[in-house]
Amino acid sequence: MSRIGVFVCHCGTNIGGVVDVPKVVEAAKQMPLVVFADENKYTCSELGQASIRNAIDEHRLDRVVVAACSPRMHENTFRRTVAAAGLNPYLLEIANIREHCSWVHSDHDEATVKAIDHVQMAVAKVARHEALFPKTIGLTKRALVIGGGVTGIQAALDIAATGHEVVLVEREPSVGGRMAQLDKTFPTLDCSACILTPKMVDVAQHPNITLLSYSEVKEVRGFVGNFEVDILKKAKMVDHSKCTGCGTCWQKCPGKVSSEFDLGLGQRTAIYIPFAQAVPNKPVIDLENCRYQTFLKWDESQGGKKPPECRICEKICPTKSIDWEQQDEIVTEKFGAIVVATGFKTFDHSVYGEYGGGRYPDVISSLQLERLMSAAGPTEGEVVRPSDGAHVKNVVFVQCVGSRDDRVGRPYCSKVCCMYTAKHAIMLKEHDPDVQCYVFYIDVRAGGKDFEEFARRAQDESGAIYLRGRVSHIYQDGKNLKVLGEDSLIGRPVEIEADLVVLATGMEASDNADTLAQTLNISYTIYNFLIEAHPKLRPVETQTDGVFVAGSAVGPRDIPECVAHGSAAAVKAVALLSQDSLKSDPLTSIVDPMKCVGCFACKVVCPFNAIEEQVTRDKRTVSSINENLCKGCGLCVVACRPGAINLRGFTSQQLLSEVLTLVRE
Amino acid sequence: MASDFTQQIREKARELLEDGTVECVIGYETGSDGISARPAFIYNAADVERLVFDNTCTHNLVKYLLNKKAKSTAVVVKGCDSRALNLLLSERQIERDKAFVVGVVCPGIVESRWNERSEQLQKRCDWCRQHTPVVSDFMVGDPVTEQPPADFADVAEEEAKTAEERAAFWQQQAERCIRCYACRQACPGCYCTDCFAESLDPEWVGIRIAPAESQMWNTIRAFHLAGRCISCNECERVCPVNLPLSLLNRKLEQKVLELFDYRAGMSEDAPAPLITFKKDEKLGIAE
Amino acid sequence: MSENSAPLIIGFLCNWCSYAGADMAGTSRAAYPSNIRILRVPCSGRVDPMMIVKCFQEGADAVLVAGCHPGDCHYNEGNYYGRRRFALLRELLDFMGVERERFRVEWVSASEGKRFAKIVTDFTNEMTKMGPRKAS
Amino acid sequence: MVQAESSSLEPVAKRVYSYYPGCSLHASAKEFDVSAKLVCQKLGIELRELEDWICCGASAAHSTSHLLSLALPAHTLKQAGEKGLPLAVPCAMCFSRLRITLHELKKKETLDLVSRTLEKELSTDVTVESMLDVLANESISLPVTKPLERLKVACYYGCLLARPPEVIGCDDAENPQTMDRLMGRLGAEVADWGLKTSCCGAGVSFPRLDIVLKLSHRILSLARSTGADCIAVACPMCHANLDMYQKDMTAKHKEKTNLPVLYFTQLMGLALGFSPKELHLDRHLTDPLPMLREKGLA
Repeated sequence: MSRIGVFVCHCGTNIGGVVDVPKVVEAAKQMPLVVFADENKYTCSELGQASIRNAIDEHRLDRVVVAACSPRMHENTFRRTVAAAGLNPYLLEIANIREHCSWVHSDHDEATVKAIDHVQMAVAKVARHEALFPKTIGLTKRALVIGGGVTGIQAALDIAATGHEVVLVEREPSVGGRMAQLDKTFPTLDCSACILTPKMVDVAQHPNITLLSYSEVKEVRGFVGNFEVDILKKAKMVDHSKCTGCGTCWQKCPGKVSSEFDLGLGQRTAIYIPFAQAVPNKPVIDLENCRYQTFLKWDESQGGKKPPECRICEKICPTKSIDWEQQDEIVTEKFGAIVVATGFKTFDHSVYGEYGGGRYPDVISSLQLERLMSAAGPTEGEVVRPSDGAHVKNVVFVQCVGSRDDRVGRPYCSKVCCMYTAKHAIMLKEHDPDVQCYVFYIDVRAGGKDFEEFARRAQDESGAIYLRGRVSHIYQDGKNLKVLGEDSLIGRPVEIEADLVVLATGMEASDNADTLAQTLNISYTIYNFLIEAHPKLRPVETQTDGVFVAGSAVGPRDIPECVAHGSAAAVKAVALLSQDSLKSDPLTSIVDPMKCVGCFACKVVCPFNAIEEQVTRDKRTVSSINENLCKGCGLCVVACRPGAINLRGFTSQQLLSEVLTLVRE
Repeated sequence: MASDFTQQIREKARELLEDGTVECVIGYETGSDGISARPAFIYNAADVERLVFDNTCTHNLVKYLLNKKAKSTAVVVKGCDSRALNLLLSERQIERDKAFVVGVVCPGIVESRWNERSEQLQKRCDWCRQHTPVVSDFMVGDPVTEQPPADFADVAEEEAKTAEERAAFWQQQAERCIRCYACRQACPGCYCTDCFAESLDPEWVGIRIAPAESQMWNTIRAFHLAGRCISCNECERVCPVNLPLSLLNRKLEQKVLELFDYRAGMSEDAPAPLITFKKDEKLGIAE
Repeated sequence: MSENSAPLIIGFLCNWCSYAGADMAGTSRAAYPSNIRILRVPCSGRVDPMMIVKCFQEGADAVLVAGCHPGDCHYNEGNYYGRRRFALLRELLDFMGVERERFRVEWVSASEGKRFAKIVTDFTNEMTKMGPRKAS
Repeated sequence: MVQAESSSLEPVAKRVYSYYPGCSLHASAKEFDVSAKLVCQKLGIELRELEDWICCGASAAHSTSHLLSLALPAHTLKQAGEKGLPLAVPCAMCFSRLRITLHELKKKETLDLVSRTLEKELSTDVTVESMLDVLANESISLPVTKPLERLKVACYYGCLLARPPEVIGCDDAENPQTMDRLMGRLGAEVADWGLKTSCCGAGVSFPRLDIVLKLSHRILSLARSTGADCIAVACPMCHANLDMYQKDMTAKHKEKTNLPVLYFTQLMGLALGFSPKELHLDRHLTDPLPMLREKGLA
């Protein structure tokens, strides 16, 4: 038989001013299994807590009900109290007679009756509580960072600095991400590559970091501290253990294709590094465009001339690193924590028919302009028109292309475009004082350190003409483009003859961000941006313990924010990895394998993939709960018709007992 | 037609038993009253002549596949029965590769009982929209064009009453229920080894035979079949006190169709409506 | 119950949104009638239809289930499943004579204290007007 | 709906449309009416003019009374619905008003309101097609006798055949292809240009002629700069603006603007063997005949 003690709190006059506390105490004494009841002025005070501890001792209480404020306030306080007296902390129940009673009811009698009912419910529930014990689980003290942009680089370096091993997975042949494509950064006009490349090199050289470039995360199993991850290492066709990155192959390769890194403005070879400062500085072979592959795939029956065998790279490689036998390979690695930093891509402006729908070569995206401005870019920093290579004089910028526009399903602000456009206007003027820039904008959003000053500088010093309004139409008129728009501040249509139009394309989640999120069992928005556990207070954590998010994979962010979030995620990961073991919350579901019929409705509804299949000794396949993954929502309990699953702390028996105290008086 | 069906079933059964495809054929044979069919379990090819198919073949034989220890078994299914097969496949209660399904395009089943057979079609056959089995390995009869959606006149009639009248009606029914659980035993969707009705802790249904407890049983029985009931109406047929159980099942069937556009057992893959959801659906709940 | 005529309302509140919302009603002193008795559950998806039927079977006049707004569930999806179950359950209950008004589902966030108070007030008034359940 | 026929060799199962010419086609745009009818006849498309059609209200109704702007087309839609045939509408303005009305009547409250106003039971069970869509249907074979070779055409759709896209259902509101493909099938070279759906200024013809001149001149000169020999249109208003003011433009811009503007049906007619006379090609203010003669088409 249980021996339950009930402690009713006055909370000063917060409860006692409305609820007749002595009456509640008297009623509690009459309740089944209650052997002791008392009142306190402030139960949460040291005095009040001591009275609970003493009563547990004195009256050999094995369960405790505290009737006081919301359990959301002091449940943990009182768990510690009863634990200090030697009880299992889960043998406690709170009756909420403040927030749910004395604070919302003024009739003393009614409030007292309700308080008694709430105490009675808590007594009935606590009688069915069981002692629960958190499980201790081990952990792998390694971190996986997904995405090798500036965010992932920062996270990897910070984790590695604490002595933990890090694997950095990047799906492109080089780390660097979007930042590597930029020319300068706002508002300081630092050279992007100059500040990024040292970090890229640090990643490559750090003894604690393993860089897996040209690789992708395919499958994630396990749970916090104990993830098992399948990583696809795409075949590079080059043995990087032999290759010295001398560059002979990519200088001689005759297979020329449009460069992804230069966004179609330049060319690369079939065996390539994406850009000169790539890390690793060793090439991969793009099989689709490799001449030897074309030769191998050539089918005589289709006629035509047999292509040359090529294999030039193989012939000239001084270290014999070309390996035609290489295959895609899946490696499985164990990690304790995962940081997701998959970044963004830019909006595809071809859906905007009024801007030419991608048909005009001289209507380019801002990221393309970055490549044109970059000294390492396809034009070596000369800003010329893609159509005829002429130097530009009149440049029109259009803001909010794929941002703040419901029509294209992108109602959100991409946050960085106002600033990078200001940067472009300033830089173009610096390149050539004869350039005139026009900027069509909705609002100039310049919230940030030195941002407003920077945006003003574009207008005041660089003479960019800012026109508030949208562009309605762009069309090719001879060699130039005509830009029709509205200056909504004076309510007049505007017509500008431009030789280059730059569209400030917004930020979108990177390709397959949703698939990866599903693999990791973390949430994502309808725009495929990842969702943090709490937007204010847990900005780098997720609903899945041990998985952290950072950078622009979560939403539009600029470089300093990405770096800060990369570091933040690193700290959270390190805080996890520096523990010797983890404790799991015992308020999880539990399966009675005798009752389970193996319909696996529970498995279908579980949002956390916590239901596993287990074969019993009598060869039945039944559910079992992975308590490390279970978050205690109880969805499985309701899905289970035979009642084989129960939820600790909120068992069906407990809830039913509570209900029955109310209806069977 | 019936004799032709019988012949086809016998031939197939013989073939399956002789070539060892299955160990047992579950079909129908004529009962000892010489009139109505009853389930038959044929293990030897020599016995296939016992098998018949006629319009008294009411039982849903799929229920017999729930024996997980059985080896390969052939089973004769009508349209409605075949939906039970999908239900049980999706809930992993039977293994597809151990079941050989002899589908029969159902001619409609008549009311019959011991020594009595009317030509009156059963209620479920009026409602039926699936005469052709939805899953089969061998089909007896030619697939038919199914009728347009059934109306739910019986449900509507009940709904026309006031809440008070409805409460009184179900109260009366609960008073008659003897909780023999025949409805459960006949139902292909009721296969739990431990039923909530017999759980003592938590005691959902009190052990006394009292209207409130019977009401609890009948309500939850129906709800546990929400989106799973395949409308074979065997529960109502076997009820010894003739409780109108189909009303509850059909009320839910109607709602499931209306809210989720779902009919149970039509495919093995479509998740039952209560274990899936759509984020943006409007169900009249807190909107 | 203080009086026989006062309706008994049993409320199941999800821990993360609605229970916190009811707490917020308290902190902001948003008064409501005292008839409701509140059970804390982790998620509206934890509320078993069996439990609701049991409440009515045993004589409760009304049941309120409150959870996070769709999309805000602490467990991502719990209220979506709940929504489906409750939609069907309410139909079945109504069909069996428990008027649909007696079973209410609401989405109440942790910041909607005043709204929680209003919901309970309206619900209580409606139930008082309807009177106790007729059958059983 | 008349369904597209799969075979175009055999006598095509007759396509029959109700026909709504609209006011313009009985007056200033008579040549559009005449050429459309000739072409339809040639292609085996029967047009049955509604007996009791009335003005669509395009010129003024929608800027004065919203209800009136729906009630006028609704009267015509009602008749068309009773005929049970799809309604073919050449004039882009009429087409736009009819389509928009049909769209708005899909809202029950609007349908009820307009029904009450007209004291008629209205329904939205009627299909409205622009003459361009009727004739551009690629399942109709074109018996071209005089291909428009050597002719470069700038197809101009104007606003109303493109917008609003969700109501009109244009293939691409910024760069439509329907007329371009049709001209291509007639043997013409089509100009790729960027003002196909830009406004000609028709909405402000009377109060602000200066705007009309500016917008129309922009269209004409861009079309000219692409090397086009003429502009093909499908709207009487666009036609009027582009055709009528070329002399004024010449005066204003001190450079000769002389670019014939033809209805697409007239060009079709030429290719199908009708004479310039039959097609009323002599009714334009910017005379196309010298150019057509030079190309061997007249």
